Parts: sequence; C-alpha cells; structure tokens
Amino acid sequence: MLLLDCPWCGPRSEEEFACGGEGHIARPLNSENMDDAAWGDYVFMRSNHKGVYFERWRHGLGCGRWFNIARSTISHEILAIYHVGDAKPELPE
Amino acid sequence: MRAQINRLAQGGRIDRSEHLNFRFDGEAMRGHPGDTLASALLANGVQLIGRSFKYHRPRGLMAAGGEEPNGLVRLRTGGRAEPNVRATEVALYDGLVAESQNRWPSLRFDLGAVNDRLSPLFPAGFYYKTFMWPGNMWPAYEAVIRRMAGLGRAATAADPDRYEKQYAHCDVLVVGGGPAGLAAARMAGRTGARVILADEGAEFGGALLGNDQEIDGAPGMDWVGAMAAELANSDNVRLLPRTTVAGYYDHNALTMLERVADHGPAPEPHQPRQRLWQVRAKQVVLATGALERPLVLANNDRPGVMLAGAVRGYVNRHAVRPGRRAVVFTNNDSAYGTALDLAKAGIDVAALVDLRAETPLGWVAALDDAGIEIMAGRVVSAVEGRRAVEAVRVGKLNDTGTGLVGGLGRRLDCDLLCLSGGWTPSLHLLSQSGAKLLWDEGLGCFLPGRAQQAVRVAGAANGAFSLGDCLALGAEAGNRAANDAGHRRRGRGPRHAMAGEEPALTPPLPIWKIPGDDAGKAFVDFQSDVTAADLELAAREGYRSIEHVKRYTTTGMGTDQGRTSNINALGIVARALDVPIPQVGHTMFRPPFSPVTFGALAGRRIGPLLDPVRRTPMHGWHQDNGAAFELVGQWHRPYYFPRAGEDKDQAVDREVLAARTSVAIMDATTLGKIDIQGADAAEFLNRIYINGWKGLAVSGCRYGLMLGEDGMVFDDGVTARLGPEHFHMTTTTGGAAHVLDWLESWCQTEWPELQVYCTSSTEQWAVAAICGPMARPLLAELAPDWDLSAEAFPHMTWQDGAVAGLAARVFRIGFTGELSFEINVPAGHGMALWNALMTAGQKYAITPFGTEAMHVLRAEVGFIMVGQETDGTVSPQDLGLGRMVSGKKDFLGKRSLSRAHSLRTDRPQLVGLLPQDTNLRLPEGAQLIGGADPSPPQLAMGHVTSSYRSPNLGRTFALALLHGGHERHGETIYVAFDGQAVRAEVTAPRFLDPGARAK
Amino acid sequence: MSQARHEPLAHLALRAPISAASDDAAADDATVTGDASGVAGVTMAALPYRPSLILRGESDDAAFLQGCRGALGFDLPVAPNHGAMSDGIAALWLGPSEWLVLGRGCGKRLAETLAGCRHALVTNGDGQQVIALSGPRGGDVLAKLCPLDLAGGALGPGRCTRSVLAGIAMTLWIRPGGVYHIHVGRSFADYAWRILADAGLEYGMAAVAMVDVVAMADADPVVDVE
Amino acid sequence: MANYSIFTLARNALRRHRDWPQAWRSPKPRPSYDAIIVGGGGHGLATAYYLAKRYGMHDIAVLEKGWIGGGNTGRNTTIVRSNYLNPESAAIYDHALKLWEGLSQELNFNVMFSPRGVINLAHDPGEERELMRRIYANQLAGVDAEWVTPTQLAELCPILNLDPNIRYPVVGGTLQRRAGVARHDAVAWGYARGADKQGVDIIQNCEVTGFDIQAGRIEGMRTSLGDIRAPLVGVVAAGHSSVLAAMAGIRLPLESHPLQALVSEPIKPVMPTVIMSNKVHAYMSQSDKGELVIGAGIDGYTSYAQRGSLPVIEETIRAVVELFPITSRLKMMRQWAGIVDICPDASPIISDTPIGGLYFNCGWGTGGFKATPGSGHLFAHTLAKREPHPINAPFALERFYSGALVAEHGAAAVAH
Ligand SMILES: Cc1cc2nc3c(=O)[nH]c(=O)nc-3n(C[C@H](O)[C@H](O)[C@H](O)COP(=O)(O)OP(=O)(O)OC[C@H]3O[C@@H](n4cnc5c(N)ncnc54)[C@H](O)[C@@H]3O)c2cc1C
Ligand SMILES: NC(=O)c1ccc[n+]([C@@H]2O[C@H](COP(=O)([O-])OP(=O)(O)OC[C@H]3O[C@@H](n4cnc5c(N)ncnc54)[C@H](O)[C@@H]3O)[C@@H](O)[C@H]2O)c1
Ligand SMILES: Cc1cc2nc3c(=O)[nH]c(=O)nc-3n(C[C@H](O)[C@H](O)[C@H](O)COP(=O)(O)O)c2cc1C
Ligand SMILES: [Zn+2]
Repeated sequence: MLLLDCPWCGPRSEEEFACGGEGHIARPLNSENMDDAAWGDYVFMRSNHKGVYFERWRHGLGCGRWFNIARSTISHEILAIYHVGDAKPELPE
Repeated sequence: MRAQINRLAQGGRIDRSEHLNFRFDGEAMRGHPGDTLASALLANGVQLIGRSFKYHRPRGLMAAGGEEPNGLVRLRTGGRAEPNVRATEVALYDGLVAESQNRWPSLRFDLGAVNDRLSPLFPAGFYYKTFMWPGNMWPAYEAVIRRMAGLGRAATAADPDRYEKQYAHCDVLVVGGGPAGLAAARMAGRTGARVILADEGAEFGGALLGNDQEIDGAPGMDWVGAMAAELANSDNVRLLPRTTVAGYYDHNALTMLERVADHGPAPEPHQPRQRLWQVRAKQVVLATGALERPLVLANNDRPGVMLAGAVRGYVNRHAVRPGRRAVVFTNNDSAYGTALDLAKAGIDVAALVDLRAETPLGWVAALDDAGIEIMAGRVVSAVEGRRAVEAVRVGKLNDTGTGLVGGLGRRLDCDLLCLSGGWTPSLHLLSQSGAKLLWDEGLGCFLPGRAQQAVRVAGAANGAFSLGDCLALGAEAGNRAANDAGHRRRGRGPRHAMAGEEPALTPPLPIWKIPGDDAGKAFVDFQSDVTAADLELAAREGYRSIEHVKRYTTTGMGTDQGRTSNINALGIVARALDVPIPQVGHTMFRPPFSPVTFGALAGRRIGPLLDPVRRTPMHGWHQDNGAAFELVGQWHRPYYFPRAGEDKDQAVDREVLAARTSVAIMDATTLGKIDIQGADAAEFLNRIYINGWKGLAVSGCRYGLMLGEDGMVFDDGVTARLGPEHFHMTTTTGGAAHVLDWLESWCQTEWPELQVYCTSSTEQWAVAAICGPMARPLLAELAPDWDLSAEAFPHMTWQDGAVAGLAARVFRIGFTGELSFEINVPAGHGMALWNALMTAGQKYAITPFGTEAMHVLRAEVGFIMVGQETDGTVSPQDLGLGRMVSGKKDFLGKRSLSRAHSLRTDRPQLVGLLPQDTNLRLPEGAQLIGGADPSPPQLAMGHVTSSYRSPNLGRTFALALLHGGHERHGETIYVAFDGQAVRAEVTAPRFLDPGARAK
Repeated sequence: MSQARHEPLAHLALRAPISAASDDAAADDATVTGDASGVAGVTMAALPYRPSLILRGESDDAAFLQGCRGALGFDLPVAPNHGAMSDGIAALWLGPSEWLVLGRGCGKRLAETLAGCRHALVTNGDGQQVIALSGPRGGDVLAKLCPLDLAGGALGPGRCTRSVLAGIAMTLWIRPGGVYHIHVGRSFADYAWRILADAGLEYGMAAVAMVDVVAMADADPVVDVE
Repeated sequence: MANYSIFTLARNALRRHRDWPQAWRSPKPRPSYDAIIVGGGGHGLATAYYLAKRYGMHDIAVLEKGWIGGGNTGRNTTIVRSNYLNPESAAIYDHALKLWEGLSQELNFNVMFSPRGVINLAHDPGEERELMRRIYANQLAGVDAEWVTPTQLAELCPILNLDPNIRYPVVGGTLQRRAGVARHDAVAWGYARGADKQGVDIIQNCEVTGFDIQAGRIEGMRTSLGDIRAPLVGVVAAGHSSVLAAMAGIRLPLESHPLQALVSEPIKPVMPTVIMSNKVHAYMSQSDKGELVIGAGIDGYTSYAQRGSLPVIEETIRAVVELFPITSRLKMMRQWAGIVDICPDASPIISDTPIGGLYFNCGWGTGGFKATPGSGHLFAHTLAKREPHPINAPFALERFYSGALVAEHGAAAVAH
C-alpha cells in the first residue's frame, strides 16, 4: 500500500489516489495529418519501463489534483513528485 | 474426567486455584488459567494429537508457539468451528471443545495410516508420474485424492462473530515483546514518539516466559512486568498483546491481527472476535526473536519428540511435564539450559547428546552437578516406538559427520526426546519488506541484509542470542528508530546486569541430516510429510532450484509455511547438490507471517454493508409503491412498478402505453450531472464531444457523444448551455464518475490553458421526467406562470421557474421520443416535486415507470443505450450517428475514426430487426447468421443488442449490430440461439417516428 | 416556496435524542445502542440541511481572493487542508482551486463580488449530508473506516480534507472538542450512517438526529437555484 | 529416459527411488542455435516442445532468467476455459482446450487437467445479458456453454450464497463443463521434460540482456551467461515483454501490473467446481491438496515487483466471504502476485516485429495459463513457417495501428 506525498495535501494513503499510467505523453496536435502508425503509437504504445518510471497520479479522493511522480517499478520507491507540466527531473536510474 | 497426571506440583505461570473444563475428541479434561490447549493436553497426558497430512502418521506436539506443525485441531463447534488451529496458540477457557483432524474413524485407529505402509509408492511428486491411464480417468482418481488430503473440516454454518478493521499510524512500531522488543519500545516511548508494541502472545516477555533467566538479580519476568507497566502508563504507547504482525507491505504499511476475544468461549455483545490493524509506521523495529529447528533424523516425528526450547517452556511456564525420562539432543548450546531445567523440575534426563565433539565449557559443570551425562560427538541415530517414543539409540558420529562409527549405538529408554538443531532468526517480515537475507556460516543461519524500508532488526532476530545483547541492542534500536522518526529527545534507560555471565557461545555444528536408522523416515517438513529422502529425490530428478524443490515436494507449503523446516530443507538440498547454502538460497517469504482469518480481512464491509446502495430522494416512495429494483452501478433504480397481479411484462406494457398515450413519470435523478464553467467551456466541450458546441444558444440543449482516443463511444448525454460560459452536462448513470475523471484529466494535464472548471452536481439535483401527450397540461397546472407552448418552450431548450412552488429548472428533452419535460429541483425538494406531480397527475392516470419501460420507449425510436448498443468497440458511424461527427474541429478520438479498420464498410452497424414471429422476443445477445442452419461452428454476422415487446407496435422488435448493416435494410437474416435459428427482417433502427411526438 | 425539505436520512425516522440501549439487533435503522454498560463512547448526529456551495477559482488570483474576502468577511484559506470561519460562514479548502463554502447568503454575495474574475460557483447543499461524530471514541470510529492520520499533527481542529470513508468519498471537517463533521453525498448518506453506526457499536453508540449542534446551521430550508 | 507410469513407479519403489533420471538436463548454453525461445514459462516451454516435436527443429534453446515456471505460470489460479466472446478468441482458446484434453498423455506427465466445470456468475440483468451474449456466441462457435439457474447452482456448488436478498444476489451464471483447472507447475515441468527429450536445451539462470540486431535482422543476443547467436528468436516473457522489446528498440501496447492470488489453509473438499464473479470480483477453486485457491485483482500501477498491495486482497476476501459465507473462519495461508502483461483489448499478441527473425508472444495478461498448449503450438508454427497460423493471424501487432482489435474485456475482465 503506497504512501504518496501529494504536492498539496502531504502524505496520504494510496486509497485516496488513482494512477493514470505513463506520464509525459503529449497528445499530438495535428492528428489529422498523422499516419495510422504514428497515431497507434500515441494511443496504445507505452514504454512500460522497468526501473524509474515517470507516471501520472491523481489525488482523486483528496484535492482532486493530477501530478507527476517518478517511481521505481522494481522497489516502488518514489524518487520525485512534481507538478503536471514540469520537466522530468534528472534522476539516477 | 482425566487427571492432570503430568502437571508439576509447583511453579509455572498458571493459576492452580481455578479449574477450566475442556474436551478433546469428546473426552473431558481440566486445566488452569495460564494454560494453552497444548499445555493442558500435555498436563493430561495426551501425547497423540493429530495425524499427518499424507501418511496419516501419529503426531504429537513439537513446539509451543506459532511454529507448531503437528498440533492442529478443529476448535469450537457449529458456526464457530474453525479447522487447523494450532493447539499451542489457543488459550484455554472453560468449556473449550476441540477435536483432532484428518483421521477416520478415530485418532487412534486411522484407516488413512495405510498410506504410511504404501509410502514407497508415494515419493515426492509421484502423482505427476501416474494416474494417466486410462486417459480420461484422472477426475476419478482425483476425487479419491481430494478426500484423503485437506486436513480439517470447515464450518458448515454462518459465522456469528464480528470482525473489525482499524487503521493506525505511529512513529515506531515494535514487533515482538520479548526482551529486545520491550527494551526497544521503552526507549522509543521515552522520546515521546508514538509507539505501538505488538506481540503474538497473551503476555509480554518472549523467551523469558519460558526460561528462568535473571535480570538485575531478579527473575526476568519481574523486569518484564515493570516494563509492561511503564509502557501501559505512557499515553504515547499502544500495547497490543495477542496481536500478530502478519504482513509487511510497501512504504511501511503493516497488518496486524489482534485476537480480541479468542481466549474466551465467545465475544461479548458488540465485541469483535478479531481486529485487523492496518498500520502505517514511520519506523519499524523487528524484535521477533528466533525459532528453534528440529534435527532431521529417522522417525523424528514420533509423539514425544519435541523442540528443546518448547519443552523448557512447558516446564517453566506451564508447569507441565512433557515426559518422565528425557534425552536431549542438540547441535548448539541452548539445549543445555533445557536439560538443567528438566532436572530441576524433577524430570529424569537420561543424557544430553551433543553432536559436537567439543562441548561448551560454561555449561558442562552445571550439568555435571545435576548429574546429567553429556554424550559428545554422538547423535541420536534411531527413535523407537510408534505412537510414542519408547527409546532412542545414541551412536558415535564419524569425523566427517556423514556416518556412524559402530552402528546405531547405545539404547536409552526414554519417553521424551528434546531436539535443538540451532536457531533461525525470525526474519519473515524483514524479507517481506524487501530486504535480502544473508547466510552467516558461523551462526548457521540467515541474518538481515540491508534494509529496503525504514526498518531495523533487534535481538535474537538479528543474531543476538544472549540476553544481555538483546536488551542492549533492543534499547539502541528503539532509540534510533524514534530519532529517525523525528523524535530527537534521547531515551534514557539503565544498563542491565545479567545474572552471572551468560556462558560464551560455542558455535553450533550444522549436520542437516543425522546419520542413523535408514529404514525410518527422517522428516523435514512435518506438516506436509516431506522427508529428507524426498528432497534428495527432487534434487536427483533435476529439480535443482530450491523453489522447484519446494513445489515438487511441497516442503514449506503447509499452514506453518515451513517455519521450522525451511532451513533444514535448504541444508539438505545444498548437500544433495553439493553446493554452498547461499548458492541455493531460501524460498520466498510471503505474507502472512501467520494465517489470517478471512473474516478479519473482510471486516465489517460485508453482508448489508458490502457496498452502498445509492438512494435518490424519491427512493422511499419507490419502495413504498412496490417498485422492483434494478442495480445500476451502486444505485437501485426502479425497474418497473408492478400492480397487484401483474407480472413484469404486463407492468412494462402498461407503463410504456401510458408514456405514449397519457403521461408517465420517471425518477431520472441518477443521471450524472457535471457543472462546467469558464471562459473556454464551449471550446472544452468541442474537444470532448464529437459534435460542435460553440454555436449552441444559451437556453439550448444538445445531445453529445464522447469517444475514447481509440474512437469508440464511451458515454453520451444531453448538455445544456446555461450561460455563455456555463454548461450543465448529463452523463449516463453508470458513467458519471468516469466522465468527470476524464474531463478533469484533460483540463488539468493536457489543456491547462483552457479556463474551465468541472464540478459534479449529480447529488444536488432531483430529477423527475414526465413524458407523454399529457405531460404539458400536467406541468402547466403546476407551473401556471409558464408558457409551455412549443413556440415559447421549444424542444431541446431549458427554462428556470417555479414548479409546484419549488424553484426548478426544466429541460425540454427526453429519452423516450415523447413530449417530455425533465424537471430538476434541489434534491431536498425532490420528494415534494414528485408528490405534487403524482397528485396533479391523477386525473391523467399518471403512471410511474422504471428503467425497463424506458428502455422499450427509447428503443422504439431508435435511441442507443451506452453499454447495450455499445460495448467499447462501436464507433459513431457504426451507430448511424456519423453525421454528428464534426469535420471542422479535432476532438478526442477523432483520428481513430479514419484508421483502416474504422473505415471498413463491413463493420457491425446498428440496425433494427423485426422477427418473423411477431410474438417472439429475440434473446438479447443472440447471434445473427445468414442461413437457417445454426449448427456450429460458424461465424456470426452480428448480435442482438436490445430486444423488447412493444405494445405500441403490437409486436416484438429488436436492435442489433449487423456486419455492413447500414446497407442491408430489407434483407432477411436469421437469429441463432439455443440451437435454433429464426427469421427476422433487417430494418432501420427506428420503429416509431419521434419527430412530431417529441416536438 | 414553502414546501418542506426532505432530509436525506428522513427515512431512518431518527428521533432526537435517543437514549442508549444495549440491544443486539443494533444496526437496525433508527437505533441506537450502548456498549454493555449502556454508556455511549461515541455520539452520532445527522445535521440538518445548511446552504453550501462549491467555489472554484485560483489561489494566486489576487482579484479573486479579494472578491472572496468581500463576500465572506475573512480571507479564503489558501493553505491546503485549512478551514476558516466567522459569523456563521465557513470556507474549507478542498483543493488548490476548490473550496466548500457553508452558510447562508454566500452564493449571492460571492456572485456579486466575483463578477469580474475567473471563478465558478456551484450550489451543493442539497446534495450533502453532514454527520457529526463526537465523544471519546469518535476518532476510533473514524479510524475504522478512513485511512487518515488524525493524530499525526497535520489534521487538527479547524482542518479539513476530502478522503475516503468505507470506500465512499467524504469531506472531513475537524471541529474543536473532538467533533468530526463528515460530509457525504446525499445518495450515500444512508450507507454512511449505517456503517458509522455499526463501527460505533463496539464502543456504545448514541445517535441523535437533526440536532442543531452548530450555531451556523440554518433551519430555513429555502435556497435559490444558483 | 524413463517412462512414467504406475509400473515404473512400483519398480523404482523397490529401488528406493534411487534411479530416476533427471526430468530435464541443466546444460550449459552453446554458442549458437537455430532458434532461441526467451522465457521459460509454460508458453515458452510449450513453444520449444512443439517446435521440436511438430516442426522438427531440435537445435533450439529456451533461456530462462530464473527457474522455469517461476513466472506467471507458477503463480496463477490455473483456470482453463475457452468461452470467450469473439470468434477469434474462442478459436484460439478452444484450440488450447482441445490440447489440454490429451496433454498428460502427450507429455507422459500428469498435468492433472481437471474438467470440473467453470461457472461465471451474473448478479444483475446487465451481467445476465452480457453472459447470455457470450453463451450464444460460444454455441455458434462450437464452444460448450450453458446457462445455469440459481437452483442448478445450488447443486453444483452447495456453499454458494444464493440468498436473493443479499447486496448482489446471484441471478444465474454460465457453465462451461469442459473447463476446469490444471496443475500449473506440472505444465512447465511436463513441457520441459518433453522438450528436453527432443534435444532442446533448457537453460535456467540465463537472463537475456540485449539483442544483436544487424541490418534490421536479429543475429543473436547477450545473456548473463555470454553471447548466443540465433537467426530466429521468439520472446515469450509475459510481464517482462516490454523490457525485452525495449532491448530491440520496440514499444508494445502493454502495461505490466501485479495480479494477486492467495490460498487458504487446506481443508476437506467443499468446492467441487470453479466459480468466478466479476461483480464482486473473486474467483475460487479448491486444489487437490485442499487449499482454496483464490484470485484477486490487479494493482492500479505498473510494477515489476511480484508483490501486491493489501487492499486488493481485502476486496477479494470480502467478495469471497459474501459469496461463500462458510469461509469466514478459514484463514489466508499465503498471498503472492505475478506481473501480468495487460493489453488494451484484453487479447494476446502473437506477432512478428519490425526486426526480421524476432517474434513476440505476449499480452496474455490475466488469463493466459489456459492458452499455454495452444499458444505454444501456434507460436511454434509461426516461428517455424515464419508466418502466422490462421488461428493466430488476427492477433498480430498490426491491429493496434489498423484498429482491428479483438476486444475481450467482458469475457476476460480481470478474470480467467
Ligand atoms: C495471480 C495470477 C492468476 C492468474 N490466473 C489465471 C487463470 O486462472 N487462468 C489463466 O488462464 N491465466 C491466469 N493467469 C495468467 C497466466 O498466469 C499467464 O498468462 C501465463 O501463465 C503466462 O505464461 P507465460 O509462459 O507466457 O509467462 P511466464 O510464466 O511468466 O513466463 C515468462 C518467463 O520469461 C522469463 N523472462 C523474463 N524476462 C527474461 C529475460 N530477459 N531473459 C530470460 N527470461 C526472461 C521469466 O522469468 C518467466 O519465467 C494468472 C496470472 C496471475 C499472476
Ligand atoms: N541460547 C540461544 O542460543 C538463544 C537463541 C535464541 C534466543 N535466545 C534467547 O531468547 C531471547 C531473545 O530475545 P528477543 O527479544 O530477541 O526474542 P524473543 O523470542 O524473546 O521475543 C520475540 C517475541 O516476538 C514475538 N513475535 C515474533 N513474531 C511476531 C510477529 N510477527 N508478530 C507479533 N509478535 C511476534 C514472539 O511472540 C515473542 O514474544 C533472549 O533471551 C535470548 O537469550 C537464546
Ligand atoms: C494454484 C496454486 C496453489 C498454491 N498452493 C499453495 C499451498 O498449498 N501452499 C503454499 O504455501 N503456497 C501455495 N501456492 C503459492 C506458492 O507457494 C507461491 O507463493 C507462488 O507459486 C508464487 O511464488 P512466490 O511466492 O515464491 O513468489 C500456490 C500457488 C498456486 C498458483
Ligand atoms: Zn492532494
């Protein structure tokens, strides 16, 4: 059971949160001109990385905010928590 | 009544003044407060307690705590019956009833014991090699095997007890209330930190409960008492006896099972039987002690063979004499104390057999004084007796420790064999927390590796086997844990003086399989009946990974999870493979540390509290008026309102007719409602919905469809424009939460530049939908100030005003294709509105209707139901709603609509179906095929999505998804179900024209 | 507009206040129980309707904050999980752009003072039920159903937060004197009531209904749309 | 190699079981093979077995980073059935089911396939509709499927709670009689032994750490035991598929999540069949040893940790106690998790890739144990012929670009 440090509310139990999967996937602006392959990549393909993974979470049963975290998918250790729109922090793998 | 023939005359932590009556296998016996069921059975001279899993061998108690593999009983009766309870963990209470398990017809004469005779045919994994002939007979073999296996019987009646769950938070959780844990908790507590101390036992003290070590010149238990009292008086410390820490999860979340009322016959009224604690600890101190291992030798499972430490505990703590004449057999120092304590209690100790040639000097003199013979460099090579130990043989070990010199050796009469094969630090929880365990060759056990979470280990669990070390290192661990949790104040405590100096330890000598009597089975895992030979066989057959050995032999897979056997198994496998122990490694530790009751894991959210029933403000009215309910998400929605004598079809027909001929009323409160405001609200909707929103007039309403990025429909609803920058969105009942999440995720993360706020308003509004030709006059009566004419209040618009004297917002929209008004009032007024409508509607025979009639009505006019016509694979084009798709803008999912597969013309597309038999209601889900022959296998051309009888049409009809259906109106197809195929005509998905009626 | 408002828990026919009884069939609707001794360790009250709304706006928007001050008479709390109240009006921080405002007349005043700036107001009083939990074991009852650390220092009196109560969404407002105000969605009120009552059985539970325990509760049921 | 039978068992008993040969060898890897299978789970071992047995490729190796069968094959709830919704899926799972029916004999290793029936419960009209649709689809596809009423359910499983007044009363269910359970470990071992007999090298503790790709073609790979060359590589790494794909510069439409399961202590038989419920989310059967084997849900986040969180277990146990009230006083003996490769359409991927000679078989997610023999056979065909078998043709990666998904959420759910 994870303990996530909401950037607003502080440490709260996983029960209050929802994980939104991989972060930093920007929606293409000009999708009309994309080919099926590029669009399929955006919709379905994920890095699903083993190691430090950048993902989106929402404090849905708390302040309602989305935020980004860097989390080890091996140890579940959370290495960084940062705002949506911020760049990925530099982290040792 | 049996007599307590093995009760010592004095000593022990029992209250001889009080007698507790209990029954084992029907026989009446007595014990005292302070007894466990195990100690009471021993006191009554009961040695045979159970039968083993596979061979049904007679078994007695081996241990005194949670590691007991043999002494499993079925406790209590009726709904409170519980199988596989360890007698060693059951506090005795008056009236206790227990019975033995896995035997038939009785414990003494068990027919299953024939397995022991046939055991040559049943080596590890035998079932993988046989029962394959004849081919289809496995289920028959299986039935027999299943009956033989399985240990205890479950209860057959419902459990009358309550189980609670509780969250807890602390700075320092100390697991284990032995000397190390008490010292840690005391130190941590003194810093002011929030401390929880949990111990499995009813009393704190750990190992001190069972031995007579002194601290500061007084009995160790005096110190324990003082500690417990200090802690109990600290506001910042929570003491939890009878509480097992069962699981160590991520981010220092742990579970603890508190046995609140198990030590009595039944819980008090309202008292839970057990409580599952979910703790979040900033820091954890594991002071879980160490477990003693048996030695693996032939027939080491005979009743009367016990762990030395356990025997010592029974003697000292329970004042029980587990035997009259004992042999102690050890590979380490700890059993010397047992031998002395036995002698002190007047039990004859025939010999102490130490397989080490070098004996611990510090102990030898004391044993000499007590007149106990020490036989060094010797082993117990054979155990004689079947239902009980009658004698042992003591042979001389050769230099390499692999065989005997001069045969099985000397015979010693005895009825008790005490084994000590060394100590295993109890690191289950640490391993669960993610830390590695490292093999220590000197101590012959695993020790903690680097912590992966905020945890430290103290006491015997950390390899500190002397009391002095346990106290000192425990205190230090508690102090540091509190410091790391942010409590800087240093705890202060005195240093302790041990009684005399504890003798220095002589290293143990691990010999994993004791040479001796080859004919007897040498058990490693007593509960799963796994022998050393089984493990060796597995290794020989190529099951080389310790995890393979575990699964092939089932070692360590019983209710004790191999607490006493895993290390022995590992040693034996390493020897068989001829590799060092660290290279073999241990099997994975998993929660729970000790089995946890399902009831406790389930807690109170079961039965009527399993899941909320969401109620609309009119729910009570629906109940009072006989509604049948349908489950939609967590809501209970009226399904139909049967009148006396009506069945479902009749009720639905009546409701449907009323909606088309007069006026009908439905509670539409459950629809999701989202308030959307902001300068960019219209732009936001443009990106969310497939159709355009910027041009919608204030006071207008519009139907919208939402797609996932995969282009498939996932929700729909009507959204109204309340102001230039203000919209009121409705969603499906089941989709409400998901839609709000969807909107939030886009406006927060992808389009933060859009000024828009989305706020749920589902709960705020009660909605009564009235529909039918008489809806207008009905509303007019309750809203006299309003011009309800089609011109003044056109279809797909909304207005605010008073209805029945209540502030209301009325939407001229509907889902039935009839003239309809959806009247929204603040939820507190929902019931008042409903009552007013019902009263005023009487003259029109106003008819409440439920979801089923609503489905018929909407299907008649070809409106789709998300979740019925759609299943996540259906696009707007498939539904014939392609014309809604805006070409001018991008929206979520748009690009997917032009993927190769989306453009195919043979996709399943929405059509109507008219079965040839106008009375036949096609089953929903039935498959569409081209010909009249339904025989398999063949490919379907689609399926029926909705199917009803229409009293308006006077016949049945259906909606379906049919491959290429848009081009197939007029064709005849067949509908296959239950081995038949019936004809139906393909039509447009619209059976009544809503146009005129609704407007 | 004179119709009586129907309270979400009206169907429980709660009488007020009811004395403790040690009845085994406890969780029964209108009931109330004590522990074996009949002593209530916790008291539960269903608070009557009070006007409230969700206020949306940006914490860093000076005009917005000023507008709020004008309407509320105090500073909108912008620190996470803080509540503020004065003169029968309370504002609870729910999120960085979201507050729950309780009290009569706020909606109109806020609409006026915020007219020029980015904001949203959404009435929600009818959609809520507040259950007040008090008594020596109130915190223990809550700890059975909610994962918050109520004694850790972050959530003392005056603080507020959304969280989970037995799987449903709640807004918790911690009042002085160990009183917890639990706001749940109206449709969940029945479940919340039942599970709280059940959780309290162990400690002895007294239930009271519709009691005006807070000065600011407003008995007048009239509210405007918007 | 010794045949396994009651006779050889008896003969060996006389010799105190000293002479049993190894079930499979533990060879050192050779520098090159004609083909390499990455992943020694059931699917990988079955692929190797069929490649050798049916397609005549014997110079092959299976590389397993840990111990064979230690992935999801060794941690699943062993439900085997074929009543999936889409004809493409029914075809692939039923192909497997037919192989299951003769598997013990084919492998001469008792995998204990026990067709004791699998029941999917419906708790409301919506679920009933979904399940009926599946029944009709299955009937047409030639997969056995029938509806069972509460009265029939009471007979099929007496401990099931059929009280109509509970929160989610059971309104009926589907029954596939040919479906059942099998002994998961035996499947891995049986295929390993069978493949080994055909000359396949099964190499454990050998982790693939990179691929050697030249001009868009696979040439070999780096492993923890050194480089190995092979022109044909089939990756069958379940939860780790994305990790291997990344080594080849490919992304897959997968997310790896922990899926949990647990067992109770062993008890005498109470559960003669297999019962699954999506609504309250639990599925349960009883093993031959007596434990209740219970499947839980997935954790909502990506993880490779092979352990799950408690709330998921609690949810499932609530459901179990609700569905089977007599379990309240039983105890959870062990809980664990496997890392499952969740695919957006809940269907597998058996596919070539942009890299010549490199194939993937993955995406089985929460429900691929039942497919083991079929998946192995079809993947072997695909590798040997370098083109898909008609049954697995619809399951290529291409579908995520064209949109021709095989949506099985309803039939697969997080269930089996
Ligand atoms: C709790 C649980 C319950 C389930 N219940 C069911 C059920 O009831 N019915 C059902 O049909 N399915 C079920 N499943 C799903 C099923 O277990 C899997 O789909 C199936 O077993 C996958 O088999 P596999 O051989 O592809 O994968 P695995 O058995 O996981 O094998 C993959 C192997 O690849 C190895 N590997 C990974 N990376 C490398 C590398 N770099 N180098 C070398 N080797 C590598 C791994 O170590 C692993 O052994 C369940 C799964 C879980 C976790
Ligand atoms: N002579 C030897 O070789 C030897 C070996 C081992 C221990 N000892 C003696 O034993 C004592 C060890 O002291 P200690 O405090 O380290 O251990 P301990 O065994 O005295 O106490 C451990 C306590 O932890 C509890 N416990 C274990 N796992 C638990 C769990 N999961 N949840 C709740 N409670 C749990 C046990 O019930 C026990 O009370 C010392 O006196 C030491 O001298 C001696
Ligand atoms: C069908 C099945 C039945 C199991 N039965 C038992 C059992 O009786 N006893 C036991 O300890 N573990 C049992 N397990 C769990 C395994 O011990 C182990 O937890 C699982 O294979 C995952 O491996 P790991 O926990 O070592 O990572 C069973 C697992 C499965 C898949
Ligand atoms: Zn937050």
